[in-house]
Amino acid sequence: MSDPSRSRTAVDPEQGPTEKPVRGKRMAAPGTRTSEEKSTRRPAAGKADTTKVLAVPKGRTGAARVLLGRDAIMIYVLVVVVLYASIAIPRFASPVTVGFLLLDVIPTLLIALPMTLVIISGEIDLSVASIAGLTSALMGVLWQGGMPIALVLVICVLAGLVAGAFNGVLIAYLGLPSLAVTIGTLALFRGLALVVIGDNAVANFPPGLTSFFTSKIGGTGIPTVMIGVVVLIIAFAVVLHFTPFGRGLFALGYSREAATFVGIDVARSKFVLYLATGTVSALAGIYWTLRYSSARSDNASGLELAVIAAVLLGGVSIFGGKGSIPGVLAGVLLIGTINYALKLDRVSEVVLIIVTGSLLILSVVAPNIAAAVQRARHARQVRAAPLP
Amino acid sequence: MRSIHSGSTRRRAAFAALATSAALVLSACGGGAATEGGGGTEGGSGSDGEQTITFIPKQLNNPYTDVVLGGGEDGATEAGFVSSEVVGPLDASASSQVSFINAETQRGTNVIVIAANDPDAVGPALEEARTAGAKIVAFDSDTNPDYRDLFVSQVNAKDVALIQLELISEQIGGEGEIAILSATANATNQNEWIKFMEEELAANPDYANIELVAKVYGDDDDTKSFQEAQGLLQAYPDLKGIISPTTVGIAATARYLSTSEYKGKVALTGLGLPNEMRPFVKDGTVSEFALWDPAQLGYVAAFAGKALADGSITGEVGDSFEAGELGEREVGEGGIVLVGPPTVFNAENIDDYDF
Amino acid sequence: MSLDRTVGAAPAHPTPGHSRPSALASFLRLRELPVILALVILVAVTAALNPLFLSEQGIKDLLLNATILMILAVGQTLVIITRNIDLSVGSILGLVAFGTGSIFVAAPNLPIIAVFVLGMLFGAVLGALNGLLITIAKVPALVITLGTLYIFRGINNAWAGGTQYFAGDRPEAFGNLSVDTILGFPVITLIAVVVVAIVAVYMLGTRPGRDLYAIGSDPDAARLFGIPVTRRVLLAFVVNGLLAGLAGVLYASRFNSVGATTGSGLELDVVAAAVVGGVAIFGGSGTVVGATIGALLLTTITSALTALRVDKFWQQAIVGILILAAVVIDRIASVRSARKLRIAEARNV
Amino acid sequence: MTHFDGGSEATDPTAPERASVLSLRGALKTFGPVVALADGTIDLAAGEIHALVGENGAGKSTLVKILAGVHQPDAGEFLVAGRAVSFRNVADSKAAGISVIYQEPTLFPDLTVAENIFIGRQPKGRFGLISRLEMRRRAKELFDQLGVPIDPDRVAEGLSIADQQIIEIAKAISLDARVLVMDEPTAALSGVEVERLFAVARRLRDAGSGILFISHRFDEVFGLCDRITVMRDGTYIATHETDATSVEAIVREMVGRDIDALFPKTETQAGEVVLRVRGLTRPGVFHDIDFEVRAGEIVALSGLVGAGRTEVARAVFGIDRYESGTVEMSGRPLRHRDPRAAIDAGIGFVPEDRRKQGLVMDLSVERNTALTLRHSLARFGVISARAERAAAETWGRRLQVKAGSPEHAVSTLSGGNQQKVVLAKWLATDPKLLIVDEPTRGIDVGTKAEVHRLLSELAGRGIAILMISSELPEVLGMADRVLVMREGRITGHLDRSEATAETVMHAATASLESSR
Repeated sequence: MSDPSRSRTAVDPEQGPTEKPVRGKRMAAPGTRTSEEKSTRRPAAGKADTTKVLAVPKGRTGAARVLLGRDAIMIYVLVVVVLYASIAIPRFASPVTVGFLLLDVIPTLLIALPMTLVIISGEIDLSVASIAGLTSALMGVLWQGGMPIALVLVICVLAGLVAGAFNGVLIAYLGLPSLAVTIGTLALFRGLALVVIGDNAVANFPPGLTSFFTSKIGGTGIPTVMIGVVVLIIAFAVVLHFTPFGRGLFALGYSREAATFVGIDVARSKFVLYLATGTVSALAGIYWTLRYSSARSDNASGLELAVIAAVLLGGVSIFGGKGSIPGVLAGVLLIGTINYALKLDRVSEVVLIIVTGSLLILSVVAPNIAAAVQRARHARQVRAAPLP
Repeated sequence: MRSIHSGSTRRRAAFAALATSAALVLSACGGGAATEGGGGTEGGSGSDGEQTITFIPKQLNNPYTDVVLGGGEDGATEAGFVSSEVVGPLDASASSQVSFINAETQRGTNVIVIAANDPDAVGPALEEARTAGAKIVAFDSDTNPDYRDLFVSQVNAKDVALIQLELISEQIGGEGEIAILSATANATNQNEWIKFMEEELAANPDYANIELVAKVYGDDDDTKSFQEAQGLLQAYPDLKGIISPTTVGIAATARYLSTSEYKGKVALTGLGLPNEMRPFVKDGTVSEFALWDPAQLGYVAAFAGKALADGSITGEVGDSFEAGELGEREVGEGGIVLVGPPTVFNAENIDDYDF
Repeated sequence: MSLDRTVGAAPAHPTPGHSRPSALASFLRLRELPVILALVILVAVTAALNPLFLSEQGIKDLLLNATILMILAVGQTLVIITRNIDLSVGSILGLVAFGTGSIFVAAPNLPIIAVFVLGMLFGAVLGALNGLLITIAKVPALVITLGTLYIFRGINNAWAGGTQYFAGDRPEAFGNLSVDTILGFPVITLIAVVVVAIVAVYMLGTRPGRDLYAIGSDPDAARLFGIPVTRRVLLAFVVNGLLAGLAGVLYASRFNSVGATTGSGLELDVVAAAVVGGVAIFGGSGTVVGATIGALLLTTITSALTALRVDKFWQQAIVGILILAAVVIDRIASVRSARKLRIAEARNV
Repeated sequence: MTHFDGGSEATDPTAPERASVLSLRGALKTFGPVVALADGTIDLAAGEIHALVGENGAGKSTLVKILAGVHQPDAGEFLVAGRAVSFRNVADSKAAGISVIYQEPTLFPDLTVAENIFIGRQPKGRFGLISRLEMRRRAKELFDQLGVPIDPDRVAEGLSIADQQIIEIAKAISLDARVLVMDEPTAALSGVEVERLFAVARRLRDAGSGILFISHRFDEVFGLCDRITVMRDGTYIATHETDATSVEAIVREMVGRDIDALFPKTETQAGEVVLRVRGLTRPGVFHDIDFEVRAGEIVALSGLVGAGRTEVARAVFGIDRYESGTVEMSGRPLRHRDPRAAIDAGIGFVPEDRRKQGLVMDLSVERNTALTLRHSLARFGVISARAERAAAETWGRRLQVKAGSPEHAVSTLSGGNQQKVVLAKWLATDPKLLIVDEPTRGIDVGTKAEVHRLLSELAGRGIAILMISSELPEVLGMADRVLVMREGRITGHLDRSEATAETVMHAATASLESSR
């Protein structure tokens, strides 16, 4: 989905908003990325008077940046929703909620982490849920075949790695469009899951292990496995936001060509990302299998769209280049919270579907509307002010 | 919200828009809760007379399920539950019922009646619900026996299997190839019936000339069942009959047969809803099929739940309880409560039934 | 630089004028060639092993199975060619199918043709909703239609609840559309073929049709060029909705029940059919005929595997491999033509 | 390669009163608070080639877009063939007979050449459907008329820029355009291609079209155009008959001041060999490339566009592959296809396309600057935002980058400042060798001089510089040595003393002329 020729011509103050045609095919996700959209970026303020030589350290760093940035919107929305649910829905504000809610969102949460990186780099992976399903199927068959559980787990993670590598080779090294490839592997991996386990379900996993996956840390209600999940979250956040590799991903998402020129190995970066989605999807598959103590070929099916919805809701741009782990975390938890709150309130799942869809649309439409309002206001000001 | 909205930057405006909408959406949902959810608030105590029951079917929006739940609602009211609810997923996947069980556990529901999509996947969640004091009644499709107090079964599994075999044998004249088109491959009840059918085919000399050539699964999905039926007929040109022990499967197969050259040539029987099967019986595609009264299933399950919650039974073999107008029921081997014998429907009697 | 499709990428001098390609050569260059070959081979092999596969009933079933996916793939192709995507088609189909059932129950005597018109209009309205959100709010189609996928499905669930309408609720003549044949072709398949033909001619032989290709090829240039991009993209979505509506009505004709979950999960099959049929996922090239054949191939595989008694568990995996093969073949073709070009230009310098 | 004979060179600049085909007066265009065009004025006569010159940001592009119907002026008078017009969109402009050819033509890569010419007005045949045969025939006719062998049936994808421009011109001819606007058409063309383009332009002029020609290259402006209009800061300055003015006068009007030293190259002593390239070959692209660059030396890689200059540089830097040969930095062989290794070995690369290759336009100034430093800034693999900012500011200050804030996206900067950011990010790596590809393309005269001064200063500090440039004066003014490439081979190796316009051009084109 990234393309060397894709650089977004934005506003050049000396030339006005350039609508110079960008040549060639931008392999952005299907969608109309129009010149209007580009010009939603605010025109730079008048040139000679406000620009200055970079000198005074100005601007925000660290926490302030996170809390004031665009990504923060979702965090605030999440806080509002949690507060509202705690007040309006009886029993919502309890550790029990935390436990059940987290158990429900862990698979989405896990896969959303590498998915965030993939989408920021300008690609997409639709095969994640199928990889989880394949892992689950494999786990069932191997365990039933009498293999020690530790070995089963290792093989399953390796299987995820291999599945990811398969995607990675096709996309990163053969340069095929990720949307098409992963639609293919979505079917392929799910198909392989069926081939592996067929119609069977395997349930008799070691009780110690399955109960560990639903156990809670003391009275907090927080599932024990969250410890591992948190470690992963921190790892992905650090990688994305504070490492050279992460920096490279943002650059890659904006402009593949420019990324190449600063020594970013585009193919290898993407390959690594697909390894990560494969591996983490395998972890999600293992979690799914053990939490529900049921290994089946259809486990986690359809999860890919839920993950992508949550990631986009978390402020990641489908075109790549924009997004953050805290935002995505908020996006995942937001959907999870609404989901659980509605269930607790016995509101039909129908409502949940509609809410999810509406939020998704709103999360992309709202900034554009806000920008349009902004532009209109600007235009009024300009017209009102006497021209130089 | 106001103060945020008064901010002038674009990003704040965007945030406000999102936050407002999210709040609106939620208040809409909350509104719904305020009207009907009141019962839930006080229903958690579980003390005498204040008991609540919740049905969790395999999936919502399924006609068969609706009939079952209709009986359940009636039973719950008659049995004296203060509130009876139906919650459930829109898709019949193994894991989708779990968070509903969790939410009900947290609400303190006294009796959870469940038709399990997967006998094991719901296990840990049901365990937790029991720990929290809920009684678990499985109906329609059993869970692993460890996780429930009772299973209210349609009928004796073996009876269901045998009656379907009898019907098909009669329709194909006692010999030839037959196939089974089932629901999902993991469906507990269907698999049990199929097992009994296979055993009976092997053991009963009356069926010596009948050969079961294939088992396929339509996943209780109309389209998929339709295509599976089609594939069966193509792959097995000598096929004489199909047994479909699931309401979706038999209807879809009947639809395919009635629209193809196989109509009248290939026999079809199984378990179906009279309302769904009526046109196919009338046009001759299907001559006879069977089913129990699904409403009774829900009805008995509600009374069983009540008896459990009251502590009048524990689910032991030999326990018995009063099931309203259906009279006394006894808990049998394996904690199973039987509802009643299946009815055979044909052109003569089908108009007498409306479900 | 593997994805570099920039027009100006080649540091080239004018290429020598090629002589007019022969009919054979242009046939061999067809993007649809691989999928046609695959279909022919598949049918031939299957028929050789199981003659019943090409019996009258067998062919009828093959065509009937493909009909609905074919119509959806045609609509999807229009949208994909403009560099968009519509993931909500399955939900649109479901809503219209249930709507069709409801119409027949509410007004049993309504002429069938009126039901078709209503269903297609309903679909067109839903498609227009997608199109308007995308073109006016200027938001990526993937996100919007993922959203409406959920919303439309939610509405379907809320509307239908546990209600399902069965074949018996509809007039026999309506159901017979997917039973009766003309010259061995089922009526609804003929409807699909007519649709494909009309859309194919439109895409190939009219200016608005060509505009769609131009838009997908380079949306910014198209706008700069004065092509009414917004209107054309909206048109593509409306037509896609209309066709999904038609598919919904036909679904109600062919299958037994319509309800809350009708058509769920179809969207990826539809996109897969288009991709297998040689439609470039990022717009600008591909034909509706290709997508139609792609749809036919995908549904035929399912039937063929069953007819061959191949373990049905392999079906999905094989579909996946097909999609990947289509993408790889497309890539190889474009790499080869690029290499030929480079060599030609190197000689020419 | 078809070669036009130059068309009629003998235009009569003193020809009396030509009929005005297009006249724009006092056009105003604002974008939010930015005034892009304060007084857009141009008067184009039938049968003339009229140059529009001005520094970047002078408002030329905005003016062109008003003519094209892309932008609507907020105020001003706009006449076409004497009638007042107001274009709502591009289609209106086209209908009025105005064709615009952009620097990078706007063809649709997936459509055929013929369809690209006729899109939106394809000839119709039976049943009101498009007739492909007719379309192909007409396209062929146009190309025959222009004397270029382009296959109308091939898809536009992969065509050279020159061919794309020819197709745009064919389109303009088929539209019977009265006005042809060419926005920096030669920026990406080689000498031969430029000549061919000019020949076509002259022919159209002689046929009575009015041609507006926008260029930064004075030799072209003076060689081709009949009149010159100068703009500065969004405002019309003056229009001159070409014969009655001079380069110096025009430059003065453009800049509003005199520029003393355009190419302030100071003599330096060449040091150790930094870069050594031996036998570098990629069949069909470049062959047996041998050269070296020493510390403190500026080596220009000259030649026509398409001669393989950029390709060689990209191969050296590891962006593109090569089949055989070696690249050594400071005596150590450099890994093939590994830009990271090249950067680690001390190479910096300022690419030709600032927007697509040099910068990540939506990323902030500081992130862009620190992008090359991302590995060295990391401690235990983690980057500190503070260190990143510090580095960005150090270099931003040193290069006098003018930006609102280091957090602003580079897309908000002017072209010249953007180029400075590109330079800053490479200088921040403390390179031993800096490859600069068309370092002053598309930036204004003032910044251009600044860049030249900077390059010279860097060389003075001992950095080896490999410069690719299509501007002969830049090559001759800046380089210590000139390597000339032709058809993928080095055909000339000239010292500063030997390098003249003639020797360089000869090496660049000799065989092209003789082989025909």
